[in-house]
This record gives sequence, structure tokens and C-alpha cells, in this order.
Amino acid sequence: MIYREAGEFKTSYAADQGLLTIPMDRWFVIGLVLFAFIGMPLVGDEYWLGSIMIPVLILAIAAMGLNILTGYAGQLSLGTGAFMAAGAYMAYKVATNLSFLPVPVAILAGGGFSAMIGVLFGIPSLRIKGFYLAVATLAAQFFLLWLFTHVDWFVNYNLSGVPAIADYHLFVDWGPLVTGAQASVEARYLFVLVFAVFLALAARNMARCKIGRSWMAIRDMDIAAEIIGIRPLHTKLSAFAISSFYCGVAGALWAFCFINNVEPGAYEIERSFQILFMIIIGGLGSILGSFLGAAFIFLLPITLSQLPGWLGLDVPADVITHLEFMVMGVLIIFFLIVEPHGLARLWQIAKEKLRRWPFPY
Amino acid sequence: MKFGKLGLLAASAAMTVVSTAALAAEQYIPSLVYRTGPYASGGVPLADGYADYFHLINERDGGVNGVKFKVEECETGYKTDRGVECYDRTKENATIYNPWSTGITYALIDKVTADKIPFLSMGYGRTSAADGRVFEYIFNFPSTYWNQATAIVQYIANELGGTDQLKGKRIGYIYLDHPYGKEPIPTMDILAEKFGFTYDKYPVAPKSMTEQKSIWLQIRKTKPDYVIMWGWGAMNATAVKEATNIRFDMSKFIGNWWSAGEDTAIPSGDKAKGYRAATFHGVGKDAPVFGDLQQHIVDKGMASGDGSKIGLVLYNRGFANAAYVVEAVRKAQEKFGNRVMTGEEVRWGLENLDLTEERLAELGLTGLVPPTKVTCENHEGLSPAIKIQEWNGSGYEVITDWIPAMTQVTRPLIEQDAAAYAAEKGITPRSCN
Amino acid sequence: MSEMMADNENGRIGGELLSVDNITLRFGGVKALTDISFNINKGEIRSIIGPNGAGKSSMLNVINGFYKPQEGTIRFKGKNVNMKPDLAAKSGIARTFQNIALFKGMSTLDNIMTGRMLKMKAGFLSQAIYWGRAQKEELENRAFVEEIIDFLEIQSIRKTPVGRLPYGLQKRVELARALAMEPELLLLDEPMAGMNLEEKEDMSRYIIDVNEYFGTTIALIEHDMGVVMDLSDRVVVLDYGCKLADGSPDEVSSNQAVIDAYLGVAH
Amino acid sequence: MEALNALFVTPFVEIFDAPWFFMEVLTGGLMAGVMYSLVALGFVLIFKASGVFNFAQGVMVLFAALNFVGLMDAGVPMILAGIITIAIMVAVAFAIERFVLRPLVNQEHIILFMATIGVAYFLEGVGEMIWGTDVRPLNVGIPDDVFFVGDAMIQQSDLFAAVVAGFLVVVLALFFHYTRTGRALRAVADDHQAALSIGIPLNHIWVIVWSVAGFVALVTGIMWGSKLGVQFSLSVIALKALPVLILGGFTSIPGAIVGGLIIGAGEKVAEVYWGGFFGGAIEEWFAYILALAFLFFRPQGLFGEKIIERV
Repeated sequence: MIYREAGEFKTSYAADQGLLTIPMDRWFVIGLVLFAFIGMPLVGDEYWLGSIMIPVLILAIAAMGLNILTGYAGQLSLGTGAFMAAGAYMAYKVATNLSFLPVPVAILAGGGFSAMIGVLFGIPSLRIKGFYLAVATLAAQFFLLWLFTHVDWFVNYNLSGVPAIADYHLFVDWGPLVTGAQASVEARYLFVLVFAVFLALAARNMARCKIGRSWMAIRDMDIAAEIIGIRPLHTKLSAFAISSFYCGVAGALWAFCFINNVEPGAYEIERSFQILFMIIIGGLGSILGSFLGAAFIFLLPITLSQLPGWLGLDVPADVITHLEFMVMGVLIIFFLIVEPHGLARLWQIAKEKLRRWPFPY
Repeated sequence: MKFGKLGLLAASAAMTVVSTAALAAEQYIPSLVYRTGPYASGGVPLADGYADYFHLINERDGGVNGVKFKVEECETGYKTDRGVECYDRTKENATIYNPWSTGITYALIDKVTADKIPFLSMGYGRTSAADGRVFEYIFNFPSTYWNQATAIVQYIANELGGTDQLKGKRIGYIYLDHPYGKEPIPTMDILAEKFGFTYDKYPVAPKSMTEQKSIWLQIRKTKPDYVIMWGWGAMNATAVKEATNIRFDMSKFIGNWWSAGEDTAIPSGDKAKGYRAATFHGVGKDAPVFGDLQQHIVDKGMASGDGSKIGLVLYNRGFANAAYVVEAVRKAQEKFGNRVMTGEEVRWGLENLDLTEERLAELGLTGLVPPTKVTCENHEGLSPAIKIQEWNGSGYEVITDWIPAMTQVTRPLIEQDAAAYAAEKGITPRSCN
Repeated sequence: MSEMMADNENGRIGGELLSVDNITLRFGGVKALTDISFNINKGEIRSIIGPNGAGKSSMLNVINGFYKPQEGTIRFKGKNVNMKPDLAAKSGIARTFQNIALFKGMSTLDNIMTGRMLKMKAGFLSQAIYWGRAQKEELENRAFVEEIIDFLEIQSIRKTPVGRLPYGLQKRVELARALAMEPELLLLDEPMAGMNLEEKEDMSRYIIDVNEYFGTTIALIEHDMGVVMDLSDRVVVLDYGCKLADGSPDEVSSNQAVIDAYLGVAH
Repeated sequence: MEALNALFVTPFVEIFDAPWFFMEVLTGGLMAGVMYSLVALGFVLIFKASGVFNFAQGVMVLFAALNFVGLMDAGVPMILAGIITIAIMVAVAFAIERFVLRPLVNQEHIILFMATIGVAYFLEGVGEMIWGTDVRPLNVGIPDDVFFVGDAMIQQSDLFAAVVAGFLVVVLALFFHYTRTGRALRAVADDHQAALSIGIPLNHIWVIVWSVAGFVALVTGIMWGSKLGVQFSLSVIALKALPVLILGGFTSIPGAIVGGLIIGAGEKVAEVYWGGFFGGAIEEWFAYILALAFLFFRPQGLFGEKIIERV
């Protein structure tokens, strides 16, 4: 009886339409967010904040983006990495060439540019579906990366092609440093966290509003969606745009707050697949799942690689990596078979169990 | 989000315990390796050689002045984010980093500087890091890509009979279409203008490294006098194979030092005879130190990996890299005392490193490691030079003496790029006087 | 909703709402519909019947714009239209499908809410922060949808994913979604197919109620002749893509051509 | 103006100036295309029979080749190594049917697709765990010389690959048309339910078709492997086969062949004559953009049937 939903009566539609309708859920999430903002920076050391939390949050943003497109709107995409790259390169351009703008604006501008690119590559989705569309998004993946690495304008004609990100304050000259190696890890973490929390909230809101329902309608049955007045092209493109915006912001944050430079290798097709796994394992069509999936996929190899050390075994690095591949493969299949709705559903099931505990019947 | 984080915290406690276990009176050497993935064929011998030399020092000499080395590998798979994670996990008490990856190097340059840990990207990474006034903690001796490009052109000129003979010659430049492969292009532009040769660029897409047919068709058509290659991973072997397919004169095909591994030529076997590649260290197992290695490490069954890589080009490179690190630690101990050195102290050791032929002979490294002198200003070594090695069907043989780089061409470029970097990042270059 | 209920029994059937003029539809060489003309008056229940493959569903598909006829015109509310499905929806045509076309991954409530799509105008930013117009619209439309849920008596399955509902209920949810659009013309494609007698009676009652209380014009495809004859004001009969007969249920059921078609006399 | 020249004039002038070279580029491209076709063939077989978009095909190529070359290096004679490898691939097919397809039967296509990504990861891990990551040269006695047609130089090994691919297609065609199993396969491809209802055991069919795909993977692996050595990058060629599938349609064997040839020839010609203008390395995306442009005009692919949407 730890977790209760019975005995909660809503007296207005407003209450019933709320985000977290069960008080325990609400308090839990509020507590968690508070902990993420206050507790985590106090508890976590540089490794945990800088090398784990920051990339996990950034990848979770990208996973939310892909989840909007694939989980909600049903359009399979393998071009996530390229949309992230679009955000990163454009944010870099804005940050360096329009230096009077504060860095959060540059990052959002990167997202905006990525959204435009997303719309462009979303146009084929009107005519082609399913795997054909997936392959078409690969065109975006390869073409865009080629473009960014071959047009020197994107890197300000940098000789090496891998421009470093300068140390930026939150608002031009004011506020703490939030990017670059000089910035404190707490500042970078909180900066990323703010993005992640607001984007997650926005995604949840969109999912429960008109736009979210029209995405799901297109996903579940596009013909039926049309007869109730949903414009397929408009809806699909809005999914592409918003999805790419999320990915673009994630790509920019990756460059600005994590690896400190704009490196094409970070946005290769492997990244696209990694994020796809995150939403499969986290749960398609679930914002919570995007976070769970990102944490799981990112931490799995790191945990596996350290596991022998904790157990005091001496296993060579290559064997561990091969094992990691195998475990990853098996886990993907396992999840698809046992719980196609991913970790998010497992969490729900766990809650249901808790509701009955300790009296199962 | 919920459960992920709770798990994180639980695991966090466990991990902190482990990472501090590396304390003790040992010089901690984190080694970022890639024994898996598309570049593993290069990563494995590099990692083996690096680890073996430290173990040799521990076994044979009992460490440096009693300070033993503790090598701990962290697998990156050549991926930048994994490299950053490995770095953050291991950086406490770390002596030095050398990730064998240009991508990871770029990601870590600022971080190591902030953390005051030296970084030796030996023959890769950011060329302009050779300017020690801007890049205080980054070293790239004994040579850089830009210097290597000039030295290879110098070698071609030597073969032709003088730099004036380069005029009107046509060179093909085939490279991995990646920041690494693009590094020497500015230098090549300058050299082409200076000596009056033309060169054609042939980028190889990283995702289709094994698809070079169209490139070699073009080479067959344009018939360049020489082809220079800047390759890595599967690209190298494919290029050599395609070159043999079109019956290109292998003695006119010169790889850089990352296209110099055995894996580059083995798939083509005898047909690749005559293929040349640059190197900045010796090849084979002739150096006296290999006797010690056999006695103290191999015979005791302590060799890294399966021990099959000893003497391979990339193994020797990892080996040489470790030798530099050991000597830098020794140098630092001269000044700071015989104990475990901190990152800052090792940096001092690196900046004052002076490996003469005599010293190398004492170490049994003659012919394997080039004499090197590093200063505060100059982090690429004072006399960058390469040798050219030739494939004989089953192994490489060095066929030239040291060919010096044209530092008068590259140094201004390096200083210019470093200054641009300093301006962008708001760094005030330190004074070295 | 209350203003719609003002329509009373006496003035139930008004002037022409939709007219179908000389429609011909071909798929490659196959003629699915040949020169079909008929009309639907405001407020009536109009049935389209015919044997399997007669072109009934094709006719509905032409009306709401899924198929483009090669010849002929459709006029809705006096205006010549050449529609796409989403435009048809905008101008006030809703429909249900022979094979249920619900959004399987969504709850009953969400499915019905999609019917309100066209009534909601909030921009996406407002939706992203769930503030102002978006929130107001959500709540207003929720109230409207709840009335329909009450009307069709599906309160208990409000939050159930429709994929888990039994067939009869799914049909009802689909009707609810169509009603949520407040259509002027409701196209029902075999709303009672596969139902047992009791369910059919329920559904018939809903159709009559919708017609009476909301004044919604209904075009109905149905195989059960009893239902058709009881509900319809007028019936049009199709066979092999041609119009056989058109008139009141009594006229049609006594038409020799119709009887032949249903009994399978050779052509 | 200069740009227009470089795009629309110069390349054609070059083609007419040196027709032999164009021939060489074209044949080179077609030969590369044959290789793409072989991989695409594996995709098509599985997609036809089980509706699964098998992303693991590329890794199956690597896995088969690794086993083959590993056995040969261990001293197993070539023929025996081939037989053992085929047996391994059949075992893999059984395992996939039992542990992946059967539990996931009737799931959506996208779920099955993702499951094959899982299979790909697993096989890659197993293959490299057993056989290591070194580049292994493979020599099965494929002739490795050149001959000239006019001035155009042709690689014997390429020609050999083309012949093998052609032979493979003929064998598969005969298999599909004239054997009982082949007929059953086609029945399953047409309609799972109907095939099931006349007593064709679906599970067996899946095992067979995955085994055949494994066999095709082995042949592909040997062809590529003897060219470039057996190595990790073999699995990446799967990516090259995807545009071929778009072009040729997911269900058409002739489509896979013709699509492969078009992609191969198209990208080589584009790279050689137009690559310089764009700054090179356009091969990486050219096939995809070509396929995408093509999709606008024929969404069902070259040989696919027109899809009529029923309401």
C-alpha cells in the first residue's frame, strides 16, 4: 500500500487533464526534479556530473526528439545524428559570428536550424512510408555530415575542421561560465538540466494536446486521421520539425557542454542507432522512457566495462567490449519480446505492484 | 529518469571506491585504447606496445628510481564520448594521456589543460599544439602531420634529385575524409606553390573506406608521378590493394606513418612489394631492448595481448611512446625527487626532455626511438624528421636515413594557427623565457 | 449542443444538402461506378444498399474525397467541391468505416478528442507550455466530448485503450469520434456489420437519436434490410456500379430490378 | 557560369575525350554494383518470405566470412571450411527462428526490424570474440589478374564475382520455381495466412530462407573478403545495399540485381566525373540521394507493384 491511486477523485476536467494526476506521482516527480537541481550537484563528483549525467541528459533530449517522430508520429528515422550535427554546427556559427547573443539563444538557434533541415528531409514522408522512409532518412544522415565537413563556412574556415568551443558565460558577459573546459561541472550540468527539464515538460504537454493526438492519429491510422480533418503533410512535417529541434538542441549541447568542440565523429550513424535503441528500450511514445532509455544505454557499456574490476576479475578490454555487443544485442531482443513498451512500462508495472504491496491479493 | 538516477547513485558509491584504489606509491598510467571496432587492427598493437614497456621497466628495473608504473586500460572503441568518459574516470592521479585518436585529442585538449595533466599525442592530433606557449600541456613530438608532409615531399625531391625537380610534377593525395586526413592540406598547398608541383585531392569517405574504385580509376587516368596517402583503419589495406590492381608503381606510393602498419600491406602480400611509408621510429626487433623484453616479459608470460604483435610497426610506436613517458618521469624526478610525479611535474619533465643518441644507447633503444629534444616553446621536438620504410613482401625495412622536415615552412603556420586558437579561446600565451 | 437540439420533429427534413451528379469512377480499366446521380436532403437518413461489390463504399469514398472520380461532380451545401479528405472534414462531413478505423494506441477519450481537432486553434507554443488558449480549448472540448460519451453511454471505458475494447464498443467509439466533429453529414459504412441483434438495436437507436436530437444528416450503408427499411427516409440501390433504383423504402423494395439483383438473376 | 560548365559540360567532354576510360569506370561501377546486389539479395530473400527487414544481413556477411577464414587459417581445407560455415549459418538460422522470430510472430514490422539490429550486435560480438579483430587475408584461388578490352583495363576478380553472382541468381531462381520448398516459399511470400491454411509450416520456411540468406552472405563474404581481407568493415557494406533496395523494391530479386548495377555504376560515374566539383567523397551519399530522388517518381521501387490503398 505504498503507492495509492484509489481514493483520488477529480472534481474538474482541469484536474483530470493534469500532467500527473496522482498526488504520489506528483510529489515524487517534484522531489526528483528538486533533487536533480539541488541534491545532485552537491552529491555528484566531477566524474558523475561531467561524464555521466551531462551526456545522459543530452542523449535523453535527443531521444525525446526521436520519440516524438518515431514513437508518437510513427515515422521511423535513422537520421538523428545528422539532425544533431545540424544543431551543433549552426549553434557554433551563431555563437561565434553573432557573439552579442547569449549562448542559450545560440543553442536554440541551432535547434531552429535543425528543425528547418528536418522539415526538408521530412517532405518525402508524404509519399513514402515505413522502411522506405527509414532509408530516406539515411540520405539525410550521410548527406548532411558530408555537407558540414566539406563546406568550410560551417567551421569558420578552421584549419583542422574541428573548431573548439570557447568558454561562454550564460548571458554574454554576465553569469557563470556554462561551456568550455573552464566552466565548472556544476554549471554545465545545471545548464543542460534546465534544457532537459523544460524540453521534457514541453514534450509532455504537446503529447497531451491537439498536436500530440494528431501525431498519434497519423501513426495509428493515417487514413482515418485524414477523415477527421488532420492534414497528413502538415502533421508529419510538424513532427519532423519539433523532433529535429530537440535533436538539434541536443547536438549543440553535446558540442558546447560535453566535448567542447564540434566534431563530426560525434554525429555519425552509430549515434543515430544508439538513440534509436534508447527509445526502444526506454519505451516508444514515452517521455519518461526517453530518460530511462538514455541512462540505460549509456550506462550499460560503462558498467559492463567496470564490472570485472569490481568483481576483482582480470578480463581484457576487448573481451569486455565484445561481451558488451552481445549483451546489448540480447537485451534489445529480450526487451522487444518481453516488454515491447520498454522500461517505461516496467516502471508502470512496478508501480502497480507497489500499489498492492504487501498484500498482493 | 526516476529509476535511472537512483541506480546511478548506488553505483556511484561503488565506483568511487574503485577509482581511488589506484592510489598507492605507483605512477598511474591510464591508457585509453581501442582493441575493438573498425580501427582495432591498429589499436591492438599500439596498446600492447605501450603497456609492455612499462611492465618491462617494472620487472627489469623495479620502476624508475623505485617508483613502479601501474597501467590501466580503458576501452574507447575510438569513440570520442567514450574517450571523454574514460578520461574523467581515470584522471585522478593520472600521469599522462595518449588516446591514439585525433577526435579524442580534440575533445581533451582543454580538459587536460584545465586539470594540469600532460598530453602526448605522438604524431597525431592537433598539429599547432606544437606551440608550447599556447598549448601548455599538449605535446606532439617527435613530429607532426605538417612536418611529416614536408618531409615526405622532401623525400620525393631527394629521389628526383633535388627540390627544383619537383616543378611540374603531379602528386595524388589520397586521404581519409576526416579532420585527421585534412590536417596536412594547408601545408600541401604551400609546398605546391613553393615548389611548383600540382596535387590532386582524393578524399575517401569514412563510412565507405573500402570503396576506392573510383579514386584509383581517376589515378589511373591522371597518372600522377607520386601518390601520398593519409589513411587509417581499413582504408590503408584497400588503397594498397587497389593500387596493385591498377598496376601502380608501388615505389611511388608513399603512406604516412599511420599508413605504415603491417595490416596495410599484408592483404596484398608480395604484390605490395616496394610500398613505402613514413615512420618516426625504428622497425623490427633489432633494438637491444627487445632482448630484455623477451627475458623479463615474454618468457614470464606477461606480454600484453597474445604477445604476437611484438616488433610490428605500431607495436614499436606504442613502445616508443612509453619510453618517452618513462624518461619524462625520470627527468622530472631529477628535479622534484624520487617519488610519484604529479601531472604538472611530468609536464616539466617533458619540456626538459633531451634524449641524445648516447642516452638512447644506454636504454637499449638505439634505432628504435629517435633522439629528441623538447623545449617549453617547442612541443614537437627540435629536429622533427622521418625515415622511409619499404615493404618487402612480408615486413618493412627502413631504406633511408633521417629526412628532416621543412620546419621553416611549418613553424610559421603552427604559430599562426596557435595564435588563432588562443584568440578564440581568450588564452594569453605564456612567455617561455 | 443544446442549440442543435432545437430542431424539432416537424421541420426535420430540409432542402438539398449534397448532390451527386453523374459520377463515374474507374480503377485502371475497371469501372467501379458508372454515371451515378442522387441527392441527400438536409436532415434525412439516406441509405445506400446493394449486393457485395456494388460500389457502395466507393461511393462514400468519392463523397469524402478519398477517390477522385473521372467524371461528374459532387456538390455539398450548394457548392461544387473537388475535395481531399481533410477538406471534406473541414466542410462538415464525417464518417465511420466498414473495418473499424480507430487509433488503436490511444484511449477512448483521446480517440474522441481527435474528433475535436478542427475546433482547436491554439498554436504549438501555447500547447508546449499548456497555458492560455491551448489549456482553455482542451478543457472546453473535453466538456463537449464528455457529453457525447454520456450520450453513447461509454463512460466506463473512457480511459481504456481502444485496442482492448470488444468489437461492438469499438464501433460505438468510432461513431462517437465522428459525432465529436459536429458534422452536417455523417457517412456510416456498415455500422452494424457483425453485430448481434441486441447490439444492432442499440446502434439503430443511436442513429435515430443522432438524427433526431442533433439534426445530423446521415448516409448509411447497411446490409440488414430490416434495419434499412425501418430507419431510412429514402434508399438508393447500386449494383455493379450502376444505379438501379432510388426512392422510399417501400418503392425500392417493390422494384423488380432490385429484387432481381438481390436474388441473383443473370444480367 | 563556370559552375554550370563544370556540372554540365566538362564531364561530358571528358567522357567523349576518353571513351575507353569511361568504359572502364562504367564496368568498374557495374562490378561494384554486383557486390551490392549480392548483399541486397540476402535482404530481399528474407523480406519476401518473412516480411522482416533484416538489418543483420551485413553482419551475417562478416560473421560467415570470419568463420570461413578462421577455419581456413586453422588448417581446415577450403571445401570443409565452406561446409562447416554453411552448417554454422544454418544453426544461426535455427536460433534466429527459435529465439527471435517465433516469440515475435505477428508483431509490427518495425519491432522485427529492431530485433534484427539486436541480432546484428550479437553476431558481431560473437564473431569477434571468437576470431578477433585482425584483418585476415583470404585466398580461395580467385584469379587476380587484369586483362584489357581495347584500352580499358578489367579485373579478373571482378569478372569472377559477376559470374558467381549471376550463377547464384540462376540457382536461386531455379530453386524458387522448380522445387517444392521453393513453391512453398513463394506461397508464404504471397500470403502468410493463406500459406498457413494450406498446411505450409511457416517456421520451417523461415529457417530455410534464413539459411539461404546465410549462404548468400557466405558467398558475398568470400567475394569481398578475398578482395579486401576479412575485417570489421565488411558489415558496413549493408548500408550500401539499402539504397539498392529502395531502387529495386524490397521484394524483387531482379530489382536487387538491377538496382545494384544502377547504384554501382551511378556512384562511380558520379564520383569520377562530378566528384571533383563537389569536393569529392560524394560516393558516401550519392546512392541515397539517387534512390531518394527515384522514390519521388516511383514510391514502390523499380520492380515493385503499385500499391493501391484500400479504405
